[in-house]
Amino acid sequence: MSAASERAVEAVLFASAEPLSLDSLRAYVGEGDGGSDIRASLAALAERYRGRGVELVERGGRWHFQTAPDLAHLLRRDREEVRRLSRAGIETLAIIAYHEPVSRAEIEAIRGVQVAKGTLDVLMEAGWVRPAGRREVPGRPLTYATTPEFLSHFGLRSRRDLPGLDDLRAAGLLDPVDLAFEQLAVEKDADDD
Amino acid sequence: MSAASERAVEAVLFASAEPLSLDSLRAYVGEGDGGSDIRASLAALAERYRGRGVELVERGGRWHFQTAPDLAHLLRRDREEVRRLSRAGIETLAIIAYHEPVSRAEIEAIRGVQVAKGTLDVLMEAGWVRPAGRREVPGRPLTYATTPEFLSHFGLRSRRDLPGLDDLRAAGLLDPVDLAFEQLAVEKDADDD
Amino acid sequence: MSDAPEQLTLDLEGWEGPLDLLLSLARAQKVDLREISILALVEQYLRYVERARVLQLELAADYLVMAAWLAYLKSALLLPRDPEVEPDADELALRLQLRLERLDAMRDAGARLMARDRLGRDAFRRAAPEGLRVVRKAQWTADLYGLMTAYGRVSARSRPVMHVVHDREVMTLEAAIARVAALVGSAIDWRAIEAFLPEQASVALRRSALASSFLAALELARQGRVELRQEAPFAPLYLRRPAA
Repeated sequence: MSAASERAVEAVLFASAEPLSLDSLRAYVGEGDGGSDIRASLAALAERYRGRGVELVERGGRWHFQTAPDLAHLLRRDREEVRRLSRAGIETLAIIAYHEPVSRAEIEAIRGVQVAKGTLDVLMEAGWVRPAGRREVPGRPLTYATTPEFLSHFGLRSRRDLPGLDDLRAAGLLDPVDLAFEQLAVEKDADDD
Repeated sequence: MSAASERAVEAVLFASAEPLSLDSLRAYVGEGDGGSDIRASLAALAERYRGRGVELVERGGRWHFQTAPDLAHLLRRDREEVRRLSRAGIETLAIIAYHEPVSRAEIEAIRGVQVAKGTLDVLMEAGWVRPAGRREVPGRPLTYATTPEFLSHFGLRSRRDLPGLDDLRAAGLLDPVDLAFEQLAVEKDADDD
Repeated sequence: MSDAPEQLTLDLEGWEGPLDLLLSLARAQKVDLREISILALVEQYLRYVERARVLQLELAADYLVMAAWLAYLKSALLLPRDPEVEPDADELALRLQLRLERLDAMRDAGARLMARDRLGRDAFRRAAPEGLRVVRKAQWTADLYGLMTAYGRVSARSRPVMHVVHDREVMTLEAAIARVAALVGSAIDWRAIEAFLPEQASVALRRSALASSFLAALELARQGRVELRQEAPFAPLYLRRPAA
């Protein structure tokens, strides 16, 4: 890693209106002294900015600078408040994020109510959810998944950073009821023996 | 000057859409430990960012971050796209190659169609055509000629390598379409007999 | 309707369907959902719906469907287990509990997600980035053959049209009229128009002669100097001297 490469990556990320992937950064900065140069520069910059008023963060394989969250109180004034999601919107978003890709019917099975027409629209309009192909089962239902903007917005490096994901998975709470039920029946039989 | 004030000023300047005056900064960051706090923070930040990919600059009493001017070239990226010349483009190029130096009016007289401004621009952008001085006639029209890149792109050692009219005629490239068509019709009749 | 506090607690507007209501009731039991008493939950729900009915609140159909199903579940749970009935009541209760756990987990996950440091609320991107530009540069291409055909095309289009039809013989209309008039003068019987064409002629000349002779025949017929006969469109065309 060279100081020149670090400066270049810093300038390009500062100037960019969008978070940038390694590939995009390479297209602007050039290969430099080697392919790993940019990765090393990013690591050095993240270290340099740690604890400052501005931080370098990685979100879904893309990097950007943002202000330190603990300074939010200084910056919120006369700024448009982030749009408030309805409860249905929040739950639907959480279900998609923790189960993706997931079909509308699967979302409805978890929530116990129909997904209102506008709910998915709002999430897609916000840029947090996208159609993620059809499932190859009868009816070929469309599935949904989250986007890189979802990770950026909620400050997640990757989906693995979703709060409580590991616990939920370990507890089987991300499995469909049928599967969980069978699992429990097997355990019960084993206990009975 | 406190580290907290420096972080705050850094975040506020970063997140601001416009350069900020001392007063504006004070409105966001607060007075802190004293009026001189912000001024000291700005000085410390300017020092910290000196020589980096991003710089803190003052213009007319207002402060903002900008990417280092010497790295401006990184902020643009060229992407090459292979494109075929349009019919008008290649005809105009052919006329220039066979008749150079030739004015736009002469090209139009030979083509029988107006030459759009964009057509000559494309040929010059491609590097195949250059302005070749003005003709000393009324109106002093600009003339055009081909370039060495033209010769190398088309695999010619010199313009004398261009096939002459006799070569074109022998290759059947000079036959007007209607004559060639009549020829075909007569041959067909002969075949029928 | 006069009992205001009661009505408040029965405000069904706030629930998103029966499962949502059930989960709220379950949470009110203040135990881990895995420890919950389904029987108690069922009773709570039925009591709720019953009170709504007493107060003449309008209940959506799905609340009533759930109530009917829960009433069935309750009786099944209370009655001695019948091995013939599948699925048995414990199984149904367990499934209900699993559904509540899953909805609860997602509700909790959603709340934790919303509480994160969110971009545009807690953290901010640079408001006025210089922006990155992609400059599209065209790499133009063309080949020598294209150049040659283009020049051929232009030359053919613009060259003074020297349509010297040097190798082409034609029979003019005047010549055809003279020829047909002379030949028909000696013809008593119908003769096909082809008989009026020169015999020793090239293909091109015969085509020209046929066209001219046809026009000549029409002109002579108009003048009353020849009679024409044709059985059908495109049938052979016959000519003869007028009868008298």
